Amino acid sequence: MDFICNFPFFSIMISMFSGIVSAVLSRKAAKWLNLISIWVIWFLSAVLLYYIFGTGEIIVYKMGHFPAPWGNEIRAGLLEAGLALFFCSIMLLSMTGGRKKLMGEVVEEKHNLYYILVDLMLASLLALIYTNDLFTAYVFVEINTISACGLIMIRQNGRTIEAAVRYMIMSLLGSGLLLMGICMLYDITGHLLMSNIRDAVSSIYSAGTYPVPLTVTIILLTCGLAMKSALFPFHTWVADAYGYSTVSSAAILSSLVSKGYIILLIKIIYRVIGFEVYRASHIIDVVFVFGLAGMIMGSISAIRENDIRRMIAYSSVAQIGYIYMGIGLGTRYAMIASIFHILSHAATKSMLFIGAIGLTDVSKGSRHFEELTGSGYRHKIAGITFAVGSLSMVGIPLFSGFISKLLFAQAAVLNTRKMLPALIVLAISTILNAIYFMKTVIRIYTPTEEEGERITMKQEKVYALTCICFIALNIFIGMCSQPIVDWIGAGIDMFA
Amino acid sequence: MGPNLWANFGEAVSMILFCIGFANLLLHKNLIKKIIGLNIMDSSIYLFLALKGYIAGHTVPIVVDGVQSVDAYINPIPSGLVLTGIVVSVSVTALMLSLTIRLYRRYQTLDLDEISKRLKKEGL
Amino acid sequence: MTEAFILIPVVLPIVAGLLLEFIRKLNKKTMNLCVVAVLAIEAVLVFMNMGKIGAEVELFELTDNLPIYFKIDNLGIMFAILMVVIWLLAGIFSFEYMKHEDNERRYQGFYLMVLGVLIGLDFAGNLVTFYMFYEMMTITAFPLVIHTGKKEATMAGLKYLYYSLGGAYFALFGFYFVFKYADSLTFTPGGVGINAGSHETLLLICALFMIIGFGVKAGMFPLHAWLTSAHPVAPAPASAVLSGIIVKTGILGTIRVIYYIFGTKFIRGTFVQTVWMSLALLTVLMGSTMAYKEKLLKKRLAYSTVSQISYIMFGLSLLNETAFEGSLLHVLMHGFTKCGLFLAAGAIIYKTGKTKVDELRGIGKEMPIVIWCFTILSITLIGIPPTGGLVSKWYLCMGALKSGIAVFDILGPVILIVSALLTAGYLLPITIQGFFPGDDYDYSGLEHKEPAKTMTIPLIVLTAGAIGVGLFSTPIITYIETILATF
Amino acid sequence: MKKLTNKLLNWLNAEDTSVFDNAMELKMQEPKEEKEETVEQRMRDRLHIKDEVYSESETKEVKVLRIIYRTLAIILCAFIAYNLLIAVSWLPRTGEFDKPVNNEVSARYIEKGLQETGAVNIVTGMILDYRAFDTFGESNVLNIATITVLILLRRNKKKLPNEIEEKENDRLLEPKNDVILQKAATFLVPAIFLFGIYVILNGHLSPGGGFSGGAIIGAGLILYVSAFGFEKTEKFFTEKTQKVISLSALLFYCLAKSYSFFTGANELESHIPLGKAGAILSSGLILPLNICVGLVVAVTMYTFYCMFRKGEF
Repeated sequence: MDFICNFPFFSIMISMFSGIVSAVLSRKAAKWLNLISIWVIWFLSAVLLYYIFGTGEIIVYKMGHFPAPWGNEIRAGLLEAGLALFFCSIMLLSMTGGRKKLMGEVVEEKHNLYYILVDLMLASLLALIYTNDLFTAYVFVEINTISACGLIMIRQNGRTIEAAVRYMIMSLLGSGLLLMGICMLYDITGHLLMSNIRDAVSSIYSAGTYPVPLTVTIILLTCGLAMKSALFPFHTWVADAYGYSTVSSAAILSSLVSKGYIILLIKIIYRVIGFEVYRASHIIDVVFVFGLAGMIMGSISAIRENDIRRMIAYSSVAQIGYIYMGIGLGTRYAMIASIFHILSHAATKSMLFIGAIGLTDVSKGSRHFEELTGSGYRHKIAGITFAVGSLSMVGIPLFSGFISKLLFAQAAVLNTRKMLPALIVLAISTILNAIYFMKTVIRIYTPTEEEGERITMKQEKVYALTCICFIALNIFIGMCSQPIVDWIGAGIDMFA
Repeated sequence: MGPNLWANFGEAVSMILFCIGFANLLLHKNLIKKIIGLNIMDSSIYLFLALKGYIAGHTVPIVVDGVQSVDAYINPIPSGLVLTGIVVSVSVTALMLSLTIRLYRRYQTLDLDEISKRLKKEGL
Repeated sequence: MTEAFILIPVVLPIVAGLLLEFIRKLNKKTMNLCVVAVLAIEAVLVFMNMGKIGAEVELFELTDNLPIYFKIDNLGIMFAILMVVIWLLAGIFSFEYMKHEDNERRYQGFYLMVLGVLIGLDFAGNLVTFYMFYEMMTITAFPLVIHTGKKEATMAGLKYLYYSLGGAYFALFGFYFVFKYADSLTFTPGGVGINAGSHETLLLICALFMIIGFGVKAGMFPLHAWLTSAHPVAPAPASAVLSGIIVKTGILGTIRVIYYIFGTKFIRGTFVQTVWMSLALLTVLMGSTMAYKEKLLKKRLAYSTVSQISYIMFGLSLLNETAFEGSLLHVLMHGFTKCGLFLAAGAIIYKTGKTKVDELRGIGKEMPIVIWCFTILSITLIGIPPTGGLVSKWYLCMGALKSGIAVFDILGPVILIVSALLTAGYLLPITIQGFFPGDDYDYSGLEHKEPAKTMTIPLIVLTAGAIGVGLFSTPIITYIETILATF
Repeated sequence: MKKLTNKLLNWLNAEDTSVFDNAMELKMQEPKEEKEETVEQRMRDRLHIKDEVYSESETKEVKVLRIIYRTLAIILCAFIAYNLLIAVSWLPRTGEFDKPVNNEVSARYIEKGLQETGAVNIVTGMILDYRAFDTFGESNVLNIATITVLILLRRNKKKLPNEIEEKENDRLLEPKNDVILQKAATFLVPAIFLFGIYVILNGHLSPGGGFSGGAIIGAGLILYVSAFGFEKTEKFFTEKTQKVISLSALLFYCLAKSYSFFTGANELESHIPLGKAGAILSSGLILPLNICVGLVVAVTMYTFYCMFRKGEF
């Protein structure tokens, strides 16, 4: 076994290690440790991705001395490695972009705790991506939930704490359902490792034993994860949580945390239940319907908002709806589209949050549209960032959003049964997106009389650099989408 | 209804408990009661798991005088899972309680709706 | 690799515009010189590309079998030439005019960018590329609309943006289906093969959607409202190119979709054609009546654009050669005329600040050159012989009569003539009022208000062009026939 | 004798309670003073919220909405319960041996567990050796929960006035040298500690293990602090202690487990003797890991208590 095969394990352990150590470090040291560990993990994942491209086979890594059904296992294919790489990049950019705000909004002596939360968040995301064991996945889902709650309420005003409570309630319901589903699955298959469960499931599915518990299990797992990832009816906490927490948290939460759960769901669909079995159960249609509902309702509530960050939060509800719609279409192509949208939305949404914070900085710290008027001139780079993000969300070609919409549409066209609703809702929600994002962009570029403070790129070098990286990333995803799509397809084939 | 409802009455009870917890979470406005509901849910799942491991007539999985055969001991895996689950629910409960304490210190109430009304009034 | 050179006209203005955006402390003279230089080079390049018909270049693939792909064909070249010429003239005009607007640098930068995007639009070789540049044009033209930054300008800009994006999504919606059922998305004269199978109706609906979607840009009923509010608020040169050129991109899109993707056979005789024709005619009539009622000069011109563009739409919808020739001829003719009219209006506003039609009494005594140009241009637009308007309208009517479609072959010409009369009704009074203000007009208050050379010369050139299109229509028609020959 | 009976009678008629004078352990505590304006302020906005809330909630549609919501919620729960019951009714029968769960996995745990992990207690062997990754994650859950609680409840070093006031009245509510509690604690706490340590150390031999033992020790600490107050505990348990203990324990855990994972995955020989089954010093890493887990749990429990109680150690 090559040494590189240890890299997934290393990356999980490094982030956990830094999370544990940061508890006794000073603010600066914790910050640097966090930065370095993310960079190292980024590097490891890149090498790993390259390696797997080279060999083209899955890395199965047993944790401990005992082989598969007894011991614990992690597993890295193309998709996993790539996702790890991508998540690291987004995490890095969000942290750098929001650091200045963090200084202001979090109590001095609790900064290292913040970095602990971020490290453990990254660790749990990596574990969710890599693990091959359902119960381990559950444990790390819990870590993810708690650290997400911490990220929400680290900036302590009433709003965030209330939002944290709502978030916790919703996502604990989700974990309850998830755990119940895992237990039932364990009871009818007798395994906890994903691969073994899949074999057992396919055998009992063909044998026709336990049809009812299997269906109920699928429902429980799906509902649990949908609840945790803020699918439409369960999205009440989103606006407050993303709208009032400190900006790095908002970026990380909206672009990574919910995506982690969706990744887990996709893993469950492919590696635990098996795609065919999952499609045969009609839960997939329910997912589809809720996805459509989310696409519309999220945009509508975003239009009603007049607070820029809450608006972005609601728009991410709509985007989550897109992803579930893609899952609900239930074809391989649609799944590719969903995963692509996970990437493009992660890139775009964090970018929007970072841009928005720059705009609010130059508008007397207020986030209401009246004050935002003309802020695009007062803070050039932030304005450009936000504009590019909006264009990508609206689906202008050259940006990432267009490609994902295109993929969704093609996938929808290929699925004759769900074609019309999917396409119509896609069109409607795209137009709704256009309405509220364009409204905002025009607002921030409407010249005003009164002179607010101006911020130039020289004053905030790091911030400007982050914004440029975001724009570059977005345009990269938008223009070189073909290799990405191929990669996702290969990764999905490795999954099965 | 399937054939094993009576044989699995333990599981049935745990399921009913689960839904009671769920209802608690949905119906009560008081945060403490919500947290209690959460704990009921978790405990019901542990009951379910424990029953899954149980095999009639077998003893706890601790090797006594060298007997190591499958038909002596119950299935150890669910016990381990229950252990993990309990720890997780402890941590989560602590977190929820501390959130509640903060909210109470700030708003002198445990009613979530009241708190959100108050927040709207603050317009924060 | 030499093929790649056809992209220079696309890249050059965009780069120049971006540079202009980011280079601060550039005094106006040098800036204007740069702009003129870029525009001139651009014109030369485009004319050079005339030699390169059939040259093609593929940049990269968006997703599999969705390449970004450029190909020069006669149609594209024709539009491109029209665009660069008018762009050059309006650009020269704008130097003087923009003096009484602020941040010219932004204006000129975006002005150049839009040109580059438009050229890309003309050279686009397949639907994806076309759509991409179409959206980019919407975005880049937006700053021109809201340039003044006033409240109503912003509102009009919003309207413009929503309508355009909405139309683009209409087009996109059809695009998805075409992507599934068509063999390829590359523009092939006479249409790519569409194997509809059982989904005939579905695809027809898509075709209709795409027509309506592109019709939005062309100000076709029912989605025309943005045009009459967006064009007047822009600075005069901007509204000249908006109304002379950018509306034409909708026409280009429709031609590309119907004649190069679906193919005329697929549409002919279906409900799509009927709906299309009736919408076009409706727009013609409505546009001219509204213009007749309108009091604001620029708004009146905008309404007249609505009706004139729908002449072209009607010609296209007839789906036969004669009408097609008429349409393309009208594209050229209207491009010159409307641009000239708007520039004249701009000159009037710039010198006198009068925006209402009835304030313009005696204006002809004050700025004779401008008003003479205005008069000639209006005559052309109405179509009084020997001007270009007559030729194009003649072809349109011939096409209509030839088409032999029940009702429309009579109704069409009638409506065209009625609307021509209306055109006379809403344009000529300005001239008459201008030159013969009546006896009660005191000639004492008159002073000479002729604008600067940089404003008059483009006007004169445009007028000459408008007449030229009429006089030398034969070579143009032969050129158009080469386009038709490829079908 | 007569005196005593009188006293008894008096006591029965509750006329004279002098018998029990100076016999009550709990001293009367002076009521906690609060500054007038703060009390008024609190009362005022409390009332304010109340009428604000109920004036709104008395409106008709809100009532209707609430009723609809409640009915929907109940229906939802009933529906879920029904489905779950159906699912249960199809599950394999409880307590029987031939079920999917009793497969080769549990068989190997039971039959080879002693040899492979050296732990007599199969469950401990399972969670700390076969499936150690879960357990590691689990102790991290505890760690991160502590972090979040600290974020929420730990006071800032520079005290704001109202916090000082809160702290004072927290001191005030503490039992002042409550004799029963102290007497009980003096001999209970050591016993509890001993028992906890025993449970931890025998985690691999008998029921118990790190988590249960740690919980016991934590309970002992809490009993101690509630008996003798924070002045006593601050002598030996401060924020620093908590940090150091949990850090070192988790760090050891992390490194040890990484070592064994690494060796296991790369098919290397992990030179950790399993020892003789049944002895205290046996079963390789399980004993130290148990100790680490125990420390972490104990510290965490105590930290939770302190934070809830007064926001510092």
